[in-house]
Amino acid sequence: MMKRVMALLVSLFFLLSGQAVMANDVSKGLHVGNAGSFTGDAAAPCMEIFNSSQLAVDEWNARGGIQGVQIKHVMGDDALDPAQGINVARKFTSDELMYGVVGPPVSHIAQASLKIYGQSNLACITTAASKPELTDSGYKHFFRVNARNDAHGWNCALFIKKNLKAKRVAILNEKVAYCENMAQQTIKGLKKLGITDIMNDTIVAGSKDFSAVLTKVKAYKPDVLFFIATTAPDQAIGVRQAKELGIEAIFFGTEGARDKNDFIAASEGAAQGAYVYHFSPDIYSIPAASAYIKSYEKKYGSLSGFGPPAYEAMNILLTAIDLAAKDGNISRPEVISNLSAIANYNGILGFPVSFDEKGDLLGGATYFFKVNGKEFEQVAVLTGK
Amino acid sequence: MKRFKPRIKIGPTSVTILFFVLSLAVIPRLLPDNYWQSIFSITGVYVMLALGLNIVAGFTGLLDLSYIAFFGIGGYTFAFLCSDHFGIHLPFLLALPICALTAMVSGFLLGLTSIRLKGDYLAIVTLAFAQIFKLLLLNLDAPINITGGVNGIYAFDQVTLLFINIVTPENYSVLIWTCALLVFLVSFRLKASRIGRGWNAIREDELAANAIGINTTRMKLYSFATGAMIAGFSGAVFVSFQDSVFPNNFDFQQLVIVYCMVIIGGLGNIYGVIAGAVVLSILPEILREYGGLRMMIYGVALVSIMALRPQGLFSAIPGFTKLVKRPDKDETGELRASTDLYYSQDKDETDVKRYTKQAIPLLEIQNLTLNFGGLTAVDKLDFCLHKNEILSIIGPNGAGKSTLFNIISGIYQSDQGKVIYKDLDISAYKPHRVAKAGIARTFQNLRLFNELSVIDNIKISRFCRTKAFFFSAIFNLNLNKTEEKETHETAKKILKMFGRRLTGYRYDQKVSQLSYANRRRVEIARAMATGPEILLLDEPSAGMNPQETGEITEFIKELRDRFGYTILVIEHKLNLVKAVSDRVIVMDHGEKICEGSYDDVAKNPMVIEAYLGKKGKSGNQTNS
Amino acid sequence: METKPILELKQVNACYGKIQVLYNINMRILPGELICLLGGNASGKSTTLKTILGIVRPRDGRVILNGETINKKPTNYIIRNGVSIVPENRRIFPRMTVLENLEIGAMHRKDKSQVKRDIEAMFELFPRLKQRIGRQGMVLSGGEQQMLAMARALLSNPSVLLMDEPSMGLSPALVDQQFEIIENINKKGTTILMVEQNATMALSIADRGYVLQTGEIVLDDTAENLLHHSGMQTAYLGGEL
Amino acid sequence: MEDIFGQLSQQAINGITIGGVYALIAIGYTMVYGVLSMLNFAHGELYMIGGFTGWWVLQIFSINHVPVMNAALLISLMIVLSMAVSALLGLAIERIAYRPLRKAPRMNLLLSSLGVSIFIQNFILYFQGAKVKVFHISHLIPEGIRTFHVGGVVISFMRIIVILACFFLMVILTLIIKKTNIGKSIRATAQDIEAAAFMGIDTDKIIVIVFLIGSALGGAAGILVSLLFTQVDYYVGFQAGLKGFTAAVLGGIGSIPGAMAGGLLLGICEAMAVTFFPSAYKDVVAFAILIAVLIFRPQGLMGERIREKV
Repeated sequence: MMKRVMALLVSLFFLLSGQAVMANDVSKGLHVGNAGSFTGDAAAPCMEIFNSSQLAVDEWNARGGIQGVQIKHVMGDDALDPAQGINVARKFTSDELMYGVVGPPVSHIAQASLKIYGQSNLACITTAASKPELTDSGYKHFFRVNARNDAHGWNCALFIKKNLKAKRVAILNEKVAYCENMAQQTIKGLKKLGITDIMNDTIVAGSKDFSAVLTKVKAYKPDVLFFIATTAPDQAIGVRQAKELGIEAIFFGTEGARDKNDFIAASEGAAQGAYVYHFSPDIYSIPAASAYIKSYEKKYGSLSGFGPPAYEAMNILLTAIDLAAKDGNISRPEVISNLSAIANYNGILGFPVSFDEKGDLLGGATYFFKVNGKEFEQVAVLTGK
Repeated sequence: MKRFKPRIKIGPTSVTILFFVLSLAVIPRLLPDNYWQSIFSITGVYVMLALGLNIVAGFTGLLDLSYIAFFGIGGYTFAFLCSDHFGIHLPFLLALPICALTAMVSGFLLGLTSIRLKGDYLAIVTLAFAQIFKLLLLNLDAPINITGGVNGIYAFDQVTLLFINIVTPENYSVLIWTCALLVFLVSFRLKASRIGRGWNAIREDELAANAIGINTTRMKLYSFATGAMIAGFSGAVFVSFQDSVFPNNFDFQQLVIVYCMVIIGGLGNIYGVIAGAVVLSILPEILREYGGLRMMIYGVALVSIMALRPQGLFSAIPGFTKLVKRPDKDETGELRASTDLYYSQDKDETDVKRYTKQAIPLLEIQNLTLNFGGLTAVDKLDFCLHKNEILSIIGPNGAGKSTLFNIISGIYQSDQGKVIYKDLDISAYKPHRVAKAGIARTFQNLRLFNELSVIDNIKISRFCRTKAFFFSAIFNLNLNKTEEKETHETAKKILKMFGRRLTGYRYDQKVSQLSYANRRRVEIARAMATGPEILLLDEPSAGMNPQETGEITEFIKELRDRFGYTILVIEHKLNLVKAVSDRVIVMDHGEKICEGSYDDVAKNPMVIEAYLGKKGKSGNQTNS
Repeated sequence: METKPILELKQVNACYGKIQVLYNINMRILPGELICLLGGNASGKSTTLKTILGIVRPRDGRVILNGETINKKPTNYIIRNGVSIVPENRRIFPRMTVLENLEIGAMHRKDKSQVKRDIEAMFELFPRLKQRIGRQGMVLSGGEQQMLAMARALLSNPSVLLMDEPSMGLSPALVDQQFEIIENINKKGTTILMVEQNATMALSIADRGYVLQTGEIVLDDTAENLLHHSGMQTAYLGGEL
Repeated sequence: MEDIFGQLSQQAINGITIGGVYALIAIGYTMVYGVLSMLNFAHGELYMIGGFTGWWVLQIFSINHVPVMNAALLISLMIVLSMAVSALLGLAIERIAYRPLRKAPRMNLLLSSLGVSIFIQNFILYFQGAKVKVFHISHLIPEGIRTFHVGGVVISFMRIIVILACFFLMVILTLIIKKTNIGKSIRATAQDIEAAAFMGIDTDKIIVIVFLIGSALGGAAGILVSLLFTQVDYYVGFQAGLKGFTAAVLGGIGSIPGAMAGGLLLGICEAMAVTFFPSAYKDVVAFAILIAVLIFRPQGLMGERIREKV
């Protein structure tokens, strides 16, 4: 019921704001964009996002597209440069046949281009940008299938205190918006929970050598080392070098580390007993995802944690577009209101996806895993309590 | 032969400006959508950035790798001044100059520490500064949040100009291109001014620039700061357009792109640089959908352009440079020999004042000594140069003659002794102060500004006699107008003394295209243009044939007789020495071995020995 | 029967960029001769040497070394085939020891055992160098550097040795010594082509001489004749004949 | 107190390892600068290529991460092949991108090398993907000797290999430079290219050899680091290149012992800086040292001061 009201309200909002809502004939063509940093520093996770979205688009097209129209998936590379991110946004919003975008996955680029997408009512579903402010800014077009940092941070703090029974915590974070915010939210949570022995320092992603800062961690003698980096390979190096240095603290990694190849296998045993959190259950343990995993791995090689949400996001976006195109005409606000109305979408992530009024994932939980042998074992699910 | 039309160019023609303004008005309306309008705006920002870098790297030849940091300083200053971040909300038109000034001051301070470093070392230090700057942007969010760290700063105040809210890309493109036009005009005015000429001189030959009276350290600093100011200005406009600012905006890669624009456009070539900026801003957009392939193409293009068109893609395309037909070639392409032997058309005037040597000492060298490692290049030298005298210094190679010139002109510092000019002790003067005081020199191995035209080479020399500073040059105030006119006329007047060899179409010829003898003449003309009292001529006739030597001999005499210069000349050709000298000093092994009139000196057995070597092995065997 | 020249220049013209600096140079150097090349500044002496060495490419004409035309050969080929040079300003490798400098001179030779003996021979010729054997080139005095440069050049077993201003920057006493050594080397059988400013001194030890003026050979005679040539003084000093 | 001492010794080990690698990279920069007076921005990419070659060798010669041959042999093979591939690439770069520009202005050479760098990086991105390549090395090192404890200091086996290999290569290079004819020719060419030609040295060939050696060392650094940190991706060259370059300048560009000293100094300074400052500032410390050295000693620590000729 709430959903319906929401959808109505959103439609009303557009009508009142006087935006020219031009509906297009579907047969003119359907474009969906993919904004991301496909070259430069963050190319690896972004390409995984692109490939997964491509997979979803291909599947839709194989099924005959939408209303018989084949969907075109357009790449918008911003090279991790916000100025180029704006160009991508302008390009997408100026494309009259573009009805939705997956991305941008990098928080600061999402921030830079938020307004442009918003002014043109072009729906965006990010799969990784977790900075809280993005959905707090009042724009209605921005959705995310990942949880926000503040929710995760608090859950992680709870987990460190209750499940890992830590008294002294070292937090290392990479200098990017997501990791930085995650570290701050966690520290905030820990302090609230009465843990004040916290060491916080930074790492440089991609430098592949964290031994100097880990030596410092070792001297601090923490119970838990919360290693906040974006990608699995960096965390694999972290856990490996921590082990080598003889750091006894429990290694606790982030979402990105839930990756059997690039974290467990890459650390060659060093990750044994380490913990990671994720916003979804283990993708390999979800029956619904097996087809996706199979076709992804067949086509693009190994999969980390960034692909599945992108696949899901593209499917949700296309579902909304499909719905909007039912009558043969389609407009951007229609897509947005359909997205807001998405309720309990059951895809491959292992939990039903719904969005709240801001566009955030509804009821986002944090799942905790422990590395055991070659597998992740789910040990806890926290929802802020 | 087409007559040379005297014209002082201080800015683009009104047609060019009209063209720009029209483009500004029309292009945004022609662009299909917001996307292309936004590309158009970003292109404008890059044009500004590239023009700014063109001043530093193109005009002055400094390899400044911190340029992007000034772009960032401008951007962040704007973010501080026009957002909720610090709660300061300055109006756009006030914030803009503050940003530019902040960047300029930073550039100036940074320059102070490193401007003395040469070439690659300057590049490295500036690169290190740029890296530090970026790290500070990333990390200065704790303990006090200054830069916003990785989150950057976003949501700036809306820009309102003349009651128009600048919101849409179309508004912005007009705003940005107006700014770009401003930068273009400033850049053009500067290039055509004495300041621009000074920078060009530094790029071509720093030492020679210093020796004709340009304070090279200071001018390099100004160039650095001007570049920084333009970068800061563009930075402010840019972040306002982006409505957010992040450390990633100021990556090394960004700098590389701007450098590519400048180099592909052709260093120092304003129109070329603009074209380079436009092409390189639009090309990546066309290739955007191809991800990695795009950058591969970029790389290959860069390498091939460097190999195939090292002067830049737009260096010789009609419309960007003038192609001048050489009037000294006949129909078959053979060089037509100049038959003009005289240095001055109007030498027959009878009532001109003739100067002769006066018994007033003008330049005194006292006990001058300089050691290079183990070698004493100049050894306790004493002599005096009188007003309106022509004094020749002769001696074998390695006798220390050129070293003496280098000491007088301030390039070397002597170990002992003094150089007194009038009542001034100029021993410790830097070359530009010596030149300004009134002593000009030529170089034995020719140090002309080879890529510049003949007339520009001469005009540069007026630097130390003119005053127009940035403000005056940019706004072309009266001071600048008079000085430019005066500079142009003086340059022409001086070149005229050399007859057709250096006038007419030769005004605009590049010095590197001249014959050796003509380059010698330009070198002398350049020294004369600094308005000196004393001329130090280092082998003025080297590389000239007998006819030309005769001509230059006459000319040197005329310089004193008619124009009243006091001349100290190093020369090997004794018939020249004989013809011009009031007195001759003979040097050997850094010492003065003899002094007197030419005839006295020529008869002196010691001179014959030093000059022609000892007669066989009859000399004493004094093995050490 | 005429002896075959070691080095011969035939109608050589050379340019720096667009500017012609050598005009129709003809030279013949016979085995065992000591030739000096005289002329004022910028008269083309050094350019002649550079042309022989392949640094400046002649526009036309031929440079012939031991019967082989070497116009188009790279410098290192010419050096390996019997030309050796004591460059102007000596050009000692500043951060190498005396011994290393010498070894570099002989590096392209195949007869390594002979090289050792030749280096010893050089130390006999220049005892000063032996005392400085481990010193770096840059700390040597001008005279020592000159000796080193000569020894280095001789070690490549040249069939013709070029010398560019060997007396430049040396004190008078050292200049005397220098010429004595040059004469000695020549007497031992090395053919020498020497560019010199110190005309009288050079002619006093040379067999023949060429006088260059603005890129042309204006005099070509035996040293004896040149020394007493009436126009020699003005010619050499750059005046008109 | 003991704690900080333990930490410092550990940091010294960290610093020496990474410093050794910086030194290897710096040597390539410095050698090329010595003969051509140009900064070869593409050098960092040779380092990256070294890492990738090593990964392929490991991949080809192991099944399910278990090597099919003797571990020592495999490691040597990886190092040798990485050096070979990087060296060949270095040669190709010299021939294609630099030789045609021998007489062009310096800034053009610089940009050409940047172009090469951009190309190689994106070529690898395109054909090898952006994903990190992981080295599975646990089967290369026997269980018992993976780490050694000396007091409170931990040294891993790979670290020892890297340190030894770096120093071995540096010693070999020093011997080559000091003792062999090639080495002497290189030094002569670097000190005075024209005088070297006067000695019958084929300076073009020497330039090629310099690229060969410099690139091979860059490749060696690449594979050594990859073995140590077990990963390589297309982007590692930029950061490594920047550090190697800093080290070369710190030591005095053009001086080979300077590059070695500069690399070690930089590595150790960085590691020590982390002990006393937030680690985010370690690069600030490194660059600040560079600036300070250049301002007070413009020719670098071991460089030669050259007097300008008038």
